[in-house]
Order: sequence, then structure tokens, then C-alpha cells
Amino acid sequence: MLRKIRDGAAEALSGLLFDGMTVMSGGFGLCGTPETLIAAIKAAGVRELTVISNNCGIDGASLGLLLEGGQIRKMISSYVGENKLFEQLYLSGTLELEFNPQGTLAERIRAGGAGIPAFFTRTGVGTLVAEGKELRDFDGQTYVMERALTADLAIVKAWKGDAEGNLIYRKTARNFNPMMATAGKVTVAEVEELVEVGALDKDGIHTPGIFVDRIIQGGPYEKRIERVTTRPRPEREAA
Amino acid sequence: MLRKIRDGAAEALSGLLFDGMTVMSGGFGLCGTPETLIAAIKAAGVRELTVISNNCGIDGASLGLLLEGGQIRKMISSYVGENKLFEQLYLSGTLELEFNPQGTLAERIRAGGAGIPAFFTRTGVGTLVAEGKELRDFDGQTYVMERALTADLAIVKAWKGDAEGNLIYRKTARNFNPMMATAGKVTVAEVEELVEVGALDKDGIHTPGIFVDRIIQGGPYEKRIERVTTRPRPEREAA
Amino acid sequence: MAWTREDMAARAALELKDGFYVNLGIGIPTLVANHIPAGISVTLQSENGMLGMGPFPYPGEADADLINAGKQTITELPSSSYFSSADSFAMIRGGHIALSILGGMQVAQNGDLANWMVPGKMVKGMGGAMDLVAGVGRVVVVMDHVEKSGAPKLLTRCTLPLTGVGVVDLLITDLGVFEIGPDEGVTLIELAPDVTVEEVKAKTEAAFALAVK
Amino acid sequence: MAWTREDMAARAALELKDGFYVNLGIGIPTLVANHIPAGISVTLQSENGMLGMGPFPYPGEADADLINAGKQTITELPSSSYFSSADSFAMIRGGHIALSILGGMQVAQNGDLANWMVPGKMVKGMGGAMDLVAGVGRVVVVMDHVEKSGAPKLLTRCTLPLTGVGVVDLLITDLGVFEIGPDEGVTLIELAPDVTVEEVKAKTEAAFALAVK
Repeated sequence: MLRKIRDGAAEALSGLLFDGMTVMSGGFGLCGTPETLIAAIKAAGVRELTVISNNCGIDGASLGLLLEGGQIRKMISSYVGENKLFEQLYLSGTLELEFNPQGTLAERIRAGGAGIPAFFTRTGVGTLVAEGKELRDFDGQTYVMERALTADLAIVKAWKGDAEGNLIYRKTARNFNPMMATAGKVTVAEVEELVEVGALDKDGIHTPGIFVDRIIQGGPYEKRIERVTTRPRPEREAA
Repeated sequence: MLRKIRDGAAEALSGLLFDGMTVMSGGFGLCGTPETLIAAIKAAGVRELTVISNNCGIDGASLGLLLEGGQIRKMISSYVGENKLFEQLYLSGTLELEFNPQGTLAERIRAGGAGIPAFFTRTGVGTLVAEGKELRDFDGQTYVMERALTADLAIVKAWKGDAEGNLIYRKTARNFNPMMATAGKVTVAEVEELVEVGALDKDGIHTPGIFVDRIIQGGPYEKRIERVTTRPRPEREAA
Repeated sequence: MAWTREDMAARAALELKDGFYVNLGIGIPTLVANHIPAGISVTLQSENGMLGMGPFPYPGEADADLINAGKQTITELPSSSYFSSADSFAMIRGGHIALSILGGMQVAQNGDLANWMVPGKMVKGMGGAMDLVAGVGRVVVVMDHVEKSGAPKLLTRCTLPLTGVGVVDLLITDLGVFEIGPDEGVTLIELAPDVTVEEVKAKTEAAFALAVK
Repeated sequence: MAWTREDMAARAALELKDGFYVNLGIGIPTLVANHIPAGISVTLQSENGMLGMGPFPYPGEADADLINAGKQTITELPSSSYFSSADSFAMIRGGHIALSILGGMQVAQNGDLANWMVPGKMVKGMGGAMDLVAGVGRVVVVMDHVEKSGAPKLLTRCTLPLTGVGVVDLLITDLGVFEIGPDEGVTLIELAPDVTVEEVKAKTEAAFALAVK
């Protein structure tokens, strides 16, 4: 059986990286991002990347690391706040940016993995997002046609995975990872825990192994939180 | 809190049925079909139904019961073998039939629940299925445009469910049920086991409760098998 | 006396009905969760992939894998479920969310909403806002009635780039509440305490009808 | 001596490569699973929503919730996963399955396939066949070389309604093996034992080149 498990991120990305390539990276903010693989892409020094990811990390973390190295030429995202370096690079014209509504971005990636070259959505009709795109009425409503997205490489982060590439995500760290796993020409997954084949609930596998070409035990995970928000404990408990 | 749990199939369908309505019914063959709700639709005697379901049951079981009662005017399916009564009704012109490729059927239903009015697919290009439909080239490939499907009522069968309408399916009994749950104006679910809210794995819920309007404890389940196929036990075990 | 942020959130909470599935935006809309009327149970959707959002965690209990769309740490409830971003926006786009409460920069009298971009300033992105206003059954916008400069925000036409066309159903500002219909246009239906129709008129560019209860 | 059904299945199994994800149709293609060469591991997809299909169950162990696309009872493997029909065909349509082995009624020299409908007879439906031929990277068709009447089935043009246009990459019949390319047309590359080129020519309507190894 072809082995999917690789010994570390550098080996997992070996032979897959080239200048000018398109990379999809899972995650929402810093939640569920493939930290280990991003660090390896930084180390590899590949440049002129087009990166498809909902956000671009923050200064000094996640995809922010690739910004620091000047490795990203273009971002396709829905939201890029919380990143001063991004702002500087964008305003200086060094970085190209394509905004997609978050749901349109998610659906374009899903379509890319599902053999759907284009679909129609109401989202963005009458806004800048629809400019230059085909509009069309169905049953009296106007929709805009959106095209599928694929990538040369998709990197995703899961909670648990096995040697077959079966993946399970945890809580809201799932986000864009499952669709991206389907839309990469090659997909590399990092997991917090590699488990025995058969240990995952077969009814609960989020990404069937068919979508995963290579898999690594990632980490050690920093799992930074952008906005730790808490509420006070009720007084009687605190007392 | 609005209660979703109903006391039996008749009560669950109360006020939802009318002649000429469109009903989606989950299941693949006899696997994962909402037996209890189908029996209640038969008992209710509603007629002139358009039924969207991958198959039409077999003689005397599942949707075959609605055929017996002459309740179905039109089927939208991908495969309707294994049903003599279907054949008779169809050849006599009593029953209208629209074939969809199975994947196109699944995707049309998914689109219906997802606010996508139309999408493009390669499936069926150059065949009878594409006749009268819009063709379009993307990146040198020809695709056919397919429209979304929705229904007045979707009936689905799950393994476990809770009072919030959260559902989990078992093995290949999942099939068309999850998409149909999203594409009904009203969705009624039957489950083999009603469990306490909180008992289902939150990462493993297949149909979030938002899609389910009413839910019942179904059964008793016959769970007929169309083609019991076995292999001989190895001799040393049999010995 | 104009409404405070909490007053506006409390007023927005009156739009909730028992059994509703609701998406709350960042800012004042997030406060709505603190004002859900007694006897009413609603389920909060977070567009990054969760249904049944619970309150913020207690100190020391934050989970990096459990955040809302504003990237704040949250908690789960017994009824919660998780799903992908594609499934989340399929839910939104497909009309399964009953109500969305969002912040706004400008609202036009035909229901247009602008809340994502100020030309010339760094643009952070629309996130899920365009999907929400396009897909959710009823859209309630909560915003201050005027800019800090005093310039009106309820306009004849939005001057900022739009988030959606004709999408706002109800507008709640610190001065009052406005219904907006595709044919009816804007109707002032409630006033904050001691606020007069004249004051509202002076601070509003859009035309509006009066039906204050 | 023409190949038997098992011979044809065994020949089709030689198309499998280690690590392949494969979809096997009903009939002879199902038999391919019995001929997977030693040292090669393939994963079988069942389009009703399963990856990692195991063998048929032992008597008394059939599970009504666990069937293949032919509605036969099957078993799971440690590596198996289940998914919805939409996800299954997203997998198929998206080109993630390396190989599909299907039965056929007619194949044309440009790779057209007809295998779902005979006009005038009751039509059962195309099931997933149209999706498979449109979405899967490589399509292998296994069928008898001629009809029971002796009429050829490898034709200049299919006379039956098509399942897909230009989709067949390899055809295995009881007489031999044919490569089919978009530009190259049909090439006979293998003959069953004691079958002659003349016999194949006599039983074939399509033009074909010769490159028998």
C-alpha cells in the first residue's frame, strides 16, 4: 500500500512547492490553521504564492509568517483585518488582494473539489463583488455566476487522522478545512493525533482518505487565541 | 421552546399534506427509507404526488406502497428497477417519470437546500439528459446547466435524533437523507432512537436541528433487504 | 433621551421569536444575546460553523478550537452542532436562518445596506455579511442614527459601497425604529424616549412615513 | 478460446495500481474485486456513500444499513468511511476516483458508451453511470464482444442512447482488449487465446488499429 504518512512537514511538502503556485490553507483566523505546514512553507522559501484562505493570519503567526517573508503575491480571502503588515504590503502595492464573500469563497472551493465549474448565488448581487460577472434571473430573483476555485496544493489541519488519510476536525476548527481538502491537486494534512486505522468513527469521518495524499503528525501546537473573551464566574461559585 | 417531537407519524404529518404536493423521500433502495412516514402518507390518502426519491421502493414496500394506492403522479428518480407495478403504471401512461443521473439528482437537491438556483456539471452532456438544457463551455470542457430541486415536504430517516432535530445516520443508510432534510419547505424526520439532547457527538451530527421541523420515534422497523448477498464462511471456521 | 447601545440591543431582542435560528453580527448585535426575553428560546448560529452558540467561557476555560465569527472564545451547549464553512453558508444562503441582526454604516430608503467598506481606508473585507443579508429571511440593522460628524446615515441612497441591495427589513437606531419595505419605503414606528419626530427628521436624509405606535 | 467472465474480470484487474481508489459497476466489474493482484492495495468506492467497501458478509451477518450500489449486502473495513450521496458524487464528479470499471451495451470508436437504455424496453434508469463516466479519470468497459444475436457491439457509432460521449479509455471483451483515444481511435492491444485478428474484425463494426503485444 502506498504510504501516506510522512515524517514531518518538510518531507510532506517535498517536491510539491514551486514559485508562483496557488496554495489553499484551511482555518478561520488562527483557529484550525495548518501551523506546522505553514512554517515549513516559510522555511522552504517558495515565493510569488497565490494563497486562498479566509484570512491571512495575524502579525507573526499563521499565514502572517509568509507575509513576513514576502512570499505571498496575492490573497483570495473574505477578511484580512488584524494584520498591520498585510495593510502595509497592500497599500504599497506589493500584495494583490481579491475579496470574496465568505460563503461564496467556501462554495467556490467546494465546487472546485466537486467538479462544478460554476454556480449561481444571490450573494453580492448589486455590489462590487458582482462587477464584471454574469448576472442571471431565476424565478424572478437575480443571481451572480461564480466560478470554482482549485489549488496546486491544499494544506489542512485536523484533530485526528489515520494512515488512510481519514480526518476528523474538532469544533469550529473545522471551518474551511474539509472543502479545501477536496480542492487541492495535492492535499497535505497535519493532525494533532495520528490514530490507528479503524479508531475513527466511520460514520463521523469528515474528510474521507481519498482526498488526502500525505499526512503528518503536526505540532507542537501553539494554538494561539486571537481574542480570549470570558465572562465572570457567578459570585457564589467564585466565593 | 417550540417542541419538535411529535407523537407518531400521523401527528407529525398533520396539516402538511395536500393533493398535488411535491415530496422528497430519503433512502437508496430500501436502505434508509422513512418507512413509518411513508406508511402514514399512504394512510392519509393524499394524491397526485410528485415524489423525488432515488428509487421507488419495491412492490409492497417503501414508496411501492404509494404506487399501490395510485397516489403518485410523477417520480423524479435515477433508477426504478425492481418494481413491476411501477412498470405497469408507467407503460400505461398513468405515471410520469423524470430520470436524473444519480449525482445530478443529489446535487440538485443539495443546491435546493443551499440557495444555489443552478449549477453546471459534465454529467449527461451529449446524452438525452442534456436535451433542452443550456450547454456551456468552461476551460475547454462542455457542461450542462442543472436547476435546483426543492419540495413542499421532505421526509427523512435517521438512526438517532434528539428533540432539537439533530440527526445522525448509520452507514450507507445516510445516502440522500441529509440533502433532502435541507431542501424541504418542511422537513419531518423519523429516527430509530430518540436520544437526550447532548447525547449525540457534536462533531459528528450529520443534520443540524435547524433543518428538521418535526421528529418522531419511528418503527417498528422492518428494514427489509433487497439483495441479501453473502459469501461462504471459510471452512475451518465452519468446521 | 436617545437609546444606549444596551437599549438598542434590548429593542432588537424583541424581534426574536420562540424557536428562531438567529445570526448575530459583531458589536451591538452581539449584545442582543443578553436581552433575550423570558420564555423565548432561540438558537444562535455562528457562520464559522456552529449552531447553538453558548456564552463566553469562564476565565481559564477558553478553547482555541471554539470561537465565534468575531474570533472570540465561546462555549457550546448540549444542543450544539459543528459543521464546515460550506455547510454553514449553505444554511445561510438557503434561507434556513430566520433572522440576522447586523451593524451598519449606511442604510438607504430602499433597504440598501453598506457596512463593509470605506473607500480610501484600508478595507478589511466583507466576511460573511454579504451572504447573511442575501440569504437570511429577515435582516435587522442596528446602528447609530448619525455619524460622529453629525452626518445622517439613513439616506436617500447609500454613498458607500453596498453590502446588499434592498435587504434591510428593520432599522434600529439610537433615535427610533424604522420598518423598511420594498414598496412602502421607510416608516418610523417607534421613538426613543423624549426623542421627537422633528429631531429624527432633522437627522435623516431619507424620506419616511410616520406610524409611531 | 474467448475469455470467460472471470477471465475478463481478471484482465480488468490488471488495470488496478497500488493506492488506487476505484468504482466497480454491477455484473462482471463486481468480479474484479476477486482478482486484485498480490501486493496491490486498492480502495473500493460505492457511490451510494461508502469508501473502503469490504467483501460480502457471512451468512446471518447481513446488515440492512450496509449495502453497495447494486443493493447487495456488504461489509466494512477498518479504513471505511461513510458519506452522503451528494458528497459521494462530489467525489466522483470532482475527479477523485482514479478508475471506474463498468459494463456496456455498446461502445463506439470515438469512446462513446451506451449502457443504460434500450428504446422500447422498460427503462430502469441510469443510476450513477452517467456521473461515473463523466467524472472518473479512467473508464474501463467490460462487455461481451457481440450481442446474443451476433451483432457487433463495438461500433462506428452507438445506436442506443448514450451514457457518455468519448468517455471510454479501455474496452475489454471476451475476444480482446482495445485502447480508445480521442485522437487515436480504437487500437486492439491484446487478443484472448486462440482468437485471431480476423475473427475480431469479422465481429467488429468499428475501425481499429493493431498493436497486439
